[in-house]
Amino acid sequence: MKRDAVIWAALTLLVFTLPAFVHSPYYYSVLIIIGIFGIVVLGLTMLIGYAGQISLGHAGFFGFGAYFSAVLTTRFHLDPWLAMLVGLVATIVLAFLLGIPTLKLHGHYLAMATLGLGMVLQIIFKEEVELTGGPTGLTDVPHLKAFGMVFASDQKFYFLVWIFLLVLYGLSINLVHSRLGRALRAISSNQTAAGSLGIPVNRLKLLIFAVSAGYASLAGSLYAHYLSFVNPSPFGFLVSVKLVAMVVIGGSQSLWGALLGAGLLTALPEFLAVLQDYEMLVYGAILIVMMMFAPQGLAGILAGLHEWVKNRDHKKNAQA
Amino acid sequence: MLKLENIRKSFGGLKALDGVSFEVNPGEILGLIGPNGAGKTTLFNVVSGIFPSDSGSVFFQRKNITRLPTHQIARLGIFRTFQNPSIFEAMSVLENLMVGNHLQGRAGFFSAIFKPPWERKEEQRMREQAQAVLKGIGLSDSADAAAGSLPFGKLRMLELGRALCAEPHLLMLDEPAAGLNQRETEDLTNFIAGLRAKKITIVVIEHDMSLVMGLSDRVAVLDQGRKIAEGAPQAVQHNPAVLKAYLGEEDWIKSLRR
Amino acid sequence: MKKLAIVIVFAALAGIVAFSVANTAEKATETYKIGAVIDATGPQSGLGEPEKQTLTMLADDLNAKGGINGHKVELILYDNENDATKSVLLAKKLVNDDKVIAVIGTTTSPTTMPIVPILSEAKLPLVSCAASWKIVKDPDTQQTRPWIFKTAQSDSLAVSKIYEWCSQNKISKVALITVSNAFGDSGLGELKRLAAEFKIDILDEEKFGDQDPDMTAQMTKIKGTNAQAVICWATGKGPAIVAKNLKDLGMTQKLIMSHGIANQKFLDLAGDAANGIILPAGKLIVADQLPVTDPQRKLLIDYKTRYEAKFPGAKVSTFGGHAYDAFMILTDALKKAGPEPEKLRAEIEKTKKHAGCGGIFNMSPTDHEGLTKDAFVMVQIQNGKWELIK
Amino acid sequence: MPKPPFPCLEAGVGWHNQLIQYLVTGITTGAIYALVALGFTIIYNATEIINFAQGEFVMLGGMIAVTMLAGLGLPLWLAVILAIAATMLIGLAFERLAIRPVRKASVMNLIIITIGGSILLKGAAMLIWGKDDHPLSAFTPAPPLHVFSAVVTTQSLWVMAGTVLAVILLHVFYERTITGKALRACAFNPKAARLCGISVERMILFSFGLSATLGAFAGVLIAPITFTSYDVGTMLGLKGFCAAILGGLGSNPGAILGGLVIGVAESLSSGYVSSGYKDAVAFLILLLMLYFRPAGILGKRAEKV
Repeated sequence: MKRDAVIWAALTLLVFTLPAFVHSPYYYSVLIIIGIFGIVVLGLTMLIGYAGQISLGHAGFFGFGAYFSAVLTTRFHLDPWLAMLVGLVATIVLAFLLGIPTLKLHGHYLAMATLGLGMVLQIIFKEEVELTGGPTGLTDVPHLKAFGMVFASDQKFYFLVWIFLLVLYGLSINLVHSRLGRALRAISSNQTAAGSLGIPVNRLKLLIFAVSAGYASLAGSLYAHYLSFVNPSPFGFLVSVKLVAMVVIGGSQSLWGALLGAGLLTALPEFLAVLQDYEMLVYGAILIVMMMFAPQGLAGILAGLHEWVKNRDHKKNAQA
Repeated sequence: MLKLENIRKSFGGLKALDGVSFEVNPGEILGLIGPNGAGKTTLFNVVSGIFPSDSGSVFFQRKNITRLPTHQIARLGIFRTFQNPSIFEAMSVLENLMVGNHLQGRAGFFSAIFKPPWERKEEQRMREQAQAVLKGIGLSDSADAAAGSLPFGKLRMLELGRALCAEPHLLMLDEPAAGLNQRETEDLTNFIAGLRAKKITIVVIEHDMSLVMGLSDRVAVLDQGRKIAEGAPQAVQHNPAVLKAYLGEEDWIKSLRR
Repeated sequence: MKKLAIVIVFAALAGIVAFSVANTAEKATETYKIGAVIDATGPQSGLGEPEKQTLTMLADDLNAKGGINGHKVELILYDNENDATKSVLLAKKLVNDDKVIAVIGTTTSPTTMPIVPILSEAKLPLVSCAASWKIVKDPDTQQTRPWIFKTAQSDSLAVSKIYEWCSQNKISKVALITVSNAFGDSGLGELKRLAAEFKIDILDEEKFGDQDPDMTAQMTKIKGTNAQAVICWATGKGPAIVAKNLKDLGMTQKLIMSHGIANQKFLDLAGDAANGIILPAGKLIVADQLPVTDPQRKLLIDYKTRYEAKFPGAKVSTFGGHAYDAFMILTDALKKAGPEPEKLRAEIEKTKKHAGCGGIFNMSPTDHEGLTKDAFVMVQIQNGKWELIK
Repeated sequence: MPKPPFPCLEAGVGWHNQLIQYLVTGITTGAIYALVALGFTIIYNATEIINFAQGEFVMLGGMIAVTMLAGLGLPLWLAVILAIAATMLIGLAFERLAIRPVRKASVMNLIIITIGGSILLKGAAMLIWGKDDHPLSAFTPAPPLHVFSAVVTTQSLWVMAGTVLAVILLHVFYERTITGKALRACAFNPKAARLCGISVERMILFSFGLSATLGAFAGVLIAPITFTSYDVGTMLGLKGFCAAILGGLGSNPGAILGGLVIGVAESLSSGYVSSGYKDAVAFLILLLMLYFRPAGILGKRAEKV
């Protein structure tokens, strides 16, 4: 709890001081995309890392939020914030209903079922042309407005996304350090034992599945308003995989590790762009190498370093 | 307190439980013994709702709990340990105990994320309670250690402590002394004996006869899914049916006679 | 702990008030920086790759000749991998970091659409190589977007050309099979929209995914209708599979395809099955069959020779042609008006009788596409060759 | 224009005339999915790993065959054998380099590793062969056959025959050879197998080789129908995974059946429902199966899933 609060505060400090050094909207947009994926990944980490349930379909929920915002604001001229809220509620309800049969499955079966759900959602985005604009997508999604301010510039949108992220991060920290958070980790470790201690295993799995879908939906809405455009391609299987990779590479056992993963996997391709055609090769290699040598992810590496430094200091002190 | 009526359970063609009935009285320690494969663990799994029986009923404090899901059975105050200690390895020792506390708290999703003052107080109370149990089982020194890093003997104690955190009315222990050395077994026996004072009803499956015979008020014997004897420890030891069940298992007969 | 956190937040908030806003001092440079965002890799690389090559070739050649009015041209070209999000990031990078004077791209409509507002807000010209009319006109208000132009012929022009040909050949009942991506979707929309105007009956609409292994099922269903012709709207390998399936099923209907197959790769893939296919195409692929009086002929042959000499083994494609047109229109305007954005924009809008690969461009304040259906000719594939239908 | 639910019925065309064609088409694609699914099953049985790179073996088989045939001008049979052998070596290398060092990793990490492997192989293929689709000529260029009212191309026959052959060979291998029996023993109980002196490591290596071989075989068979390119493996891999689960993960006959069911379901839904939704139909069937009979069509019911 203490460590997480410190990291939260440090991140907050970083978010609000960074603009002093960033002058290019391009860097803002990279930071915005990191923030948007970061929000999805926060929810997914609670599902994967804490409750131990895999999902290869979260891009579908991400898309669900994005499409709700885009469709309701462009076709029905709803207020963007209201559309975001409707999307959030709809996604949570959908995830809850789909989760009832899905979360009874384990391991590869759960992976396959969530993958299937994600695929079906993407096909719906593609095929319901009247509503979603089909593969071409929907354009001219309006900007978000609040307090007489329009979130049109990258700088303003950066603050919006990261304030969202900080709030959700704070709430997530609270959740994982609560009675429910412990229960989730117990479920991930041993469902039978957790159940025998009075933990309603299925209900909690559903809850966290729906919550993580809700995070994805909010991120999706922000995404739609930021690009002011949606089409089905960012909501497919490969993006679901990328989201899971962010969680696992960052370190699924901690929220901040997963945020690190979101940052790395979003920013990395920007740097890898110089590699051009080698990008895919390098990306694949990074995934394999990370999982082979650092299965606990970046967070694991950092924790190991911290431990090492502490031990070294200890030894030094002992010698002195 | 706990009453089983004609419980049957089979896996494929194998009859694990074939019409078992018995009763556990409030405050007593009941020893459950029998050769390997007699159906003892299956019986625990049926009572705790891990898998439901094919037929028959389980009553707890006169309430029919036969078809209740596991977590609701726990809610009534029935807790257990497992043959292989199933502690939550990635969590710290103290956190394991606080999961045992789960039913003592009531903070739900919204109070978890917004942390109102009462939730903080509740957390504090749960922590203190867990620390008290931690002291009781002698693991205070390793409160923040990862539970997975504990030696086997301490895992058994931790699992027992976790069940105690839940403030059980009925505690079911599945071979608590398996894998423990002489000294640890003695400590454990004393610890369980101490629970009697707390008015906790206990059912214990055990192969270590000295432990069972020393602790139990009564002993029930299962063989091939049937109850073949029940009664005071001394009487059961000399029951011909029991001797027959253990026939061929020389060590067992010796240990029974000891 | 929480209190400390709150204190830090407020300190930080105070910090923002103090931070300096980006400085935008711009240095006048000798070189003209032209940006490009191209779908050079990813699923649409068959379209994007020749565009990328064409642009680099044109920029090199232009600089070898001394540039524009003495200014060298610096082409800053990024690959968006056919990803809309990447497109946005790269467009912003071009506008804000590289400080280009105009942008060419992208290759496809889904990657162009999200950068349209970026260039509009930055008030810099964008010349897109993608087809959708929504790029240059707001679909709700039908207003022309002042800063946005495009060189690829709209699908409506290709569809009109096809339907015109159908009417001339007494074909009134057709079945459609389109790929489930933006290209197929846009074609499908136009095919349905313009059918009534040309008195065409659409008897069946089928779709396929761009990674589907086989379309026999869809073709079987079409076979069961009374359609006189099958119109297939797709790019990549799908149309080649459709052509083979049609032949294998022994179907006698005419197969009409979109301009999306007008490249050598299609002929390689489809082989014999391509024979007899009819399509509307830009004049590039049949340049040597054009009458000598055709104003585009010389330019097309010149582009083809230059391109195929510079990239041995590569065949010129109409998509590269879109990039060619975008580059030429933009640099022509630069030559006349200089790099000042508003002047440049106005100059592009004044483009008249500009012979390009895709047709004769005549832009105006309300027409930022500048082409008519005469940009297309009808072509039939015979023995692995494109034959102009006269 | 609103679409009638069954346009061909309304058009007065006998739906049953086309039914046979849909079935033939479905069985052809289904046979492809089945071969991919078999590859999943072989590895799963030996290791309990789902190899997300399975689709890339299919891609490699096709691409290498094209290179051998068109690039080096080798005869078809030699090109096919070399393509399969080369892919097998890649499969073996993948196991040794990426899977064996992390045998004890969690399901999640293994999923990421095999996905990483898939991306890596795809990236390498893109560098080597470029992004174009490549054609491969049909094994026996002959006009299609007419069976009842349906048309069957010779390459479809090759695919079906190849699948049957693969199934028979696999069966013989598992039932009649020592290695096959050892592999089954590993699948059944690795600990006991080890006690009997079977090298589980070698069997796992072997299973990757076998699986890659099958994948490459599928890749070569389908290349004349569907062409091949660096990215052809992803969708085939997913459909194959789908088929393996549908049939019952770990069951060879189940994998075949699962593949055929998905192939036929896609074909029929293209014909009678909507071709845009055909993939959704395939995944919906899978989801319903998982919800109501998670062990799959031929999976062991008692198996904990």
